[in-house]
Amino acid sequence: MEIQRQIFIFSEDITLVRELIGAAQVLAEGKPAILSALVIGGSTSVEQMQNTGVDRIYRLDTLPPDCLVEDIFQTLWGITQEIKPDYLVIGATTAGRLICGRLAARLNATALTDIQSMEFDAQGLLIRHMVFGGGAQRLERPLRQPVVMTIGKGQFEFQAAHSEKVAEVIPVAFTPPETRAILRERRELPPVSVNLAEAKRVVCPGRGIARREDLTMVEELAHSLGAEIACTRPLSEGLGWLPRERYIGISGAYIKADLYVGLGVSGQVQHTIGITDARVVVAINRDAEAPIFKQADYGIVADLYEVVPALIDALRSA
Amino acid sequence: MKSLSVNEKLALNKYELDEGHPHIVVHQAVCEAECKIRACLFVCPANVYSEQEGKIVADWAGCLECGTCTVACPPQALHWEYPRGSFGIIYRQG
Amino acid sequence: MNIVVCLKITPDPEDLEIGPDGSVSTTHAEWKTGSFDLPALEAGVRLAEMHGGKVIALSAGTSQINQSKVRKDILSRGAEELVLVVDDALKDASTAETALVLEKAIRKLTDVQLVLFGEGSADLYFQQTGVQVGERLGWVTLNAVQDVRLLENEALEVQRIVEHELQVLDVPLPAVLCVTSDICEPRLASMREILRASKKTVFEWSLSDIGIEGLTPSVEIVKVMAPPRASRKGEMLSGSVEEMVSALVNNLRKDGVL
Amino acid sequence: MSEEKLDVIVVGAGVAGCSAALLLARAGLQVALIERGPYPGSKNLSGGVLYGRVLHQIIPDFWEQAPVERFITNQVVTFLTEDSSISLDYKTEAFSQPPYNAFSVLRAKFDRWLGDQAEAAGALLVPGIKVDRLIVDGEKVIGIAAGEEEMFADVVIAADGANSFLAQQAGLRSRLPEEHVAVGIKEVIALPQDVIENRFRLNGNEGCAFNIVGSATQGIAGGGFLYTNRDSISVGLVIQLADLIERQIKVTEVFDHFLQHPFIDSLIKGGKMMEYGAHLVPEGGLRMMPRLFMDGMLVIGDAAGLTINNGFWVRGMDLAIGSAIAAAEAVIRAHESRDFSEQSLALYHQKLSESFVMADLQTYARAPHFMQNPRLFNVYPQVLRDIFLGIYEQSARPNQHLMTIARRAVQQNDLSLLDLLKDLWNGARAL
Repeated sequence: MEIQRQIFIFSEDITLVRELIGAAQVLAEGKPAILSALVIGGSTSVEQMQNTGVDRIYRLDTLPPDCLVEDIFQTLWGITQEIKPDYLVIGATTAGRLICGRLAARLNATALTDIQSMEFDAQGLLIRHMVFGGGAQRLERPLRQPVVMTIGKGQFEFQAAHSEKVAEVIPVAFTPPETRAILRERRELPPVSVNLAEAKRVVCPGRGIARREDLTMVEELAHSLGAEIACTRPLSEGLGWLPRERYIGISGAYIKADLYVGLGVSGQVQHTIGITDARVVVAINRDAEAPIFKQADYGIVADLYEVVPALIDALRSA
Repeated sequence: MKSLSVNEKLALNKYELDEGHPHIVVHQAVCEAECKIRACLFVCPANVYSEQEGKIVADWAGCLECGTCTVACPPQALHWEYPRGSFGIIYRQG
Repeated sequence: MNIVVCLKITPDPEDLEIGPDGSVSTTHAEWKTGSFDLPALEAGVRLAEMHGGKVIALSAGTSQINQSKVRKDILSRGAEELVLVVDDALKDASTAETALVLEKAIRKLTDVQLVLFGEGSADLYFQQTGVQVGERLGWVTLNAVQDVRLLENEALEVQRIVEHELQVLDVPLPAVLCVTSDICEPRLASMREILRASKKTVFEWSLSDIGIEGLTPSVEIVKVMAPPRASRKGEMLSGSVEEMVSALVNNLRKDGVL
Repeated sequence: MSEEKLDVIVVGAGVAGCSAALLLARAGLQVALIERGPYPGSKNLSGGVLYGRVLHQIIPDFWEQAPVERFITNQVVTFLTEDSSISLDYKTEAFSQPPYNAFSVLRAKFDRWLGDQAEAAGALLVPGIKVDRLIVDGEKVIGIAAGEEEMFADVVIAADGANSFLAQQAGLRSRLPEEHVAVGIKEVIALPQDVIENRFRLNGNEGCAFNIVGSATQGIAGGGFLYTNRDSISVGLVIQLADLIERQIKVTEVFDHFLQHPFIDSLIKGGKMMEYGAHLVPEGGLRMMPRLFMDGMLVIGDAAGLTINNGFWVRGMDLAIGSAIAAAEAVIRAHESRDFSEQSLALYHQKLSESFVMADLQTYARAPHFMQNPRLFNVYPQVLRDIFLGIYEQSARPNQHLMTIARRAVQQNDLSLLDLLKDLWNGARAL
């Protein structure tokens, strides 16, 4: 009887769990595999997990109030001793990264983080993820079993399970770690001001903008487009007139926006790496030679001080 | 060889930008009073200086720190100093 | 109380060169301490300045990390001593091997109560080594740490921001904390500190000095390449400014993004 | 640390500063070498030919460990017109063995190595610190200040380059006049090693150096240069500032025009631009030389205006090292006698005068003035062009005698015989 591949998934973020199942389906490679998951919470969360292709659901009711989700590590460790998983797939949240690291260290396993794609070849699993702040992509092969990995949002799709398999539900008790931090206070924070990674539309001024005061024109365009304002690395394209969280590119944000409009952006690789996933890229620049034009869907070689006001009017009258 | 615009040439250099600490300040009054030919607009290898509505603007972030403007401009027209230690242009070839 | 701050010395990502064939090279890159690690060093130094104790900077890597400019830079930012575990077997070491090496090095140091890491290395940013070292040491381990204070009872008060939640925790010592970059602004080395740096001690350890005979890599790096480029229409609009703008608006509407 | 006193503070880790710090550290003095860039060389830029025999005196066979690019065995002087180039191409095996005559260098790599030698000898290298001002007690310089930090020493050596704010602050020199400086613009262009060796007919680590006059600078006083490095080309212009200001042409456009001249473009074809830089070049020679010393302070290298350009070559780095040697001798003597007064440090000027540095400055004292003669940059290249065109052109009509060709070329370019004689005489005296 062929040994069934054991795959274990966990995330405290329920929306991410479905994508982890998608990743687990890739890891199963169509061969028979047992997919187990740990779920925190009552029957509703267990219900959500049924009929998703998961074979076994370990259920942990609740955590003591002064505990962190990271403290389920001890419980998770117990489960892994029982099922000896080949792959542990953890959601790439802050807690997930901590759990992944502790599990990998204790299992003396391979830790692979923020995986973007996976495939198998004759010798086994191959994974791809970003390095150098997004400046390059690395193809790697884990050499040690088990493999503990973190996967973030938007990398793997969940294919609805074809079979009506009902998962076996196994309740587990919470075993607190020997020494741990005591949670004294917990407060919800207002969401971060700008989240470029999620922005639908982005307007990005570059070196072509001569003065800080001209940013008002950029804000007006952004307003009429309902877009966020981003910018390029301070020197190569801009002047540091906007805060660091607004940088697109190496060690900055990566946008998946529908529309990116570059104003006077010359298009250096350290910046354009962050806009590869944008659906439509528009570049406006006086310099016909600017490299951005080779990476744009639509290019306008003109003075942005004429184009932007005209674009604002066109949008307002439309 | 494909010719690059000055901006593109500067973009290939390595800089450590000292955000919020400009090392060049233009004193417009002195420019208007004492300078007729606006030498800064054509002697600077990095095109740091440009003219907008009659005022001289300094895009100090791209400065190559050669100091030519301190010689070409009237004495008090510029407050020009080297960027703070470890900031500014970083030559890798030189 | 000795505080160990772990730093990774890597090629500067800004100096990355991408070849026409998509090949990636760091041969001309300047090696320097990771920009995410400097806030951790600063946080450790401020704790030591406030509560007494010594900061020991610790780094592991190939002989390329052992450059006088890099050593001086670290030692002029408040660290009293620098420990470098240097071995060419650490070339492209994965997080698992690096964590093993750092754990063994920390165990060789005496009276260490707190180990600090940055949020991630400048070249890989896998955010794994710190938490793995914490587990290997068996100490309380937290990441995304935003603020650290020492309380009277020799425990720490730590603040974390986890997704949209601010957490305040009491953390017993010894502990391993991975701090975020906005925990504090790294100091600029002063002339006095740079001069004192050249007088401070640097320990150079080999793997065998810390009881490691050999490393078995946990990951094989098959290929490094420029990320795939999205194919673009490259449609250059023409005509007057008004004509080009209206053409643009129509195209964007046709593409369903306006 | 800064409370106690150092023996010497050297400000600026260029070729002069590093050499001085190296010599003083070797003599056992406590010397700090303060550099505002993150590493020695990060703020320095030269055309890039080092005449190395003076450095050989203080670091024997330095080329065996120093990151030098190529040893120069081929020196070319080229006169450019819009459509022609006339070159005096000198290549010699005499320069292809140690002690090599000259090397092409890239300062960010070379100065960094030199800084390491100074540090290895015991100098305290302090990178990333900008010295803002001198600390002066009456007429005596007693230290330097960087921000609020102060550091005291018996002697401060200003090696802070052509702009030398320290020499100005100390009153040793006034503001640089336009006539005494040139603006240097340079690109380093990557080219594979074999392409360079084929294109410039070089084998092994041989290198060649072009000094280019004429329409390189569209008739503006100045000249171009092109030096071969190991796997890159240093190409640039040095343009007399006063003339540039008078002509009101954008220096970046003059430079682009120079790069697109067929002669230059053919040499850099297929290259990839790696770095674009600029630097001020002191060209006043003796006339611009500041007072070089005062109580507790010396000025060396570019800060002392030690550069010579005579059209055949441009020298700065070897003079800088020569000045560092003289300065070190003076400071070591002063340290022994514990007398750092102006009289004691005058030994620096005396040693400089006895050395090739002052001798060459005197020899070429007239060069700067001669090099400002506009005819050099527009008339003579054109005359040479017309002469050689006349010699080589065969249009199936009887050839003209060489003298006729020359006379017509001179007349066509309205060059008066008197001017020609005057220029020849001045040229002879200046060079």
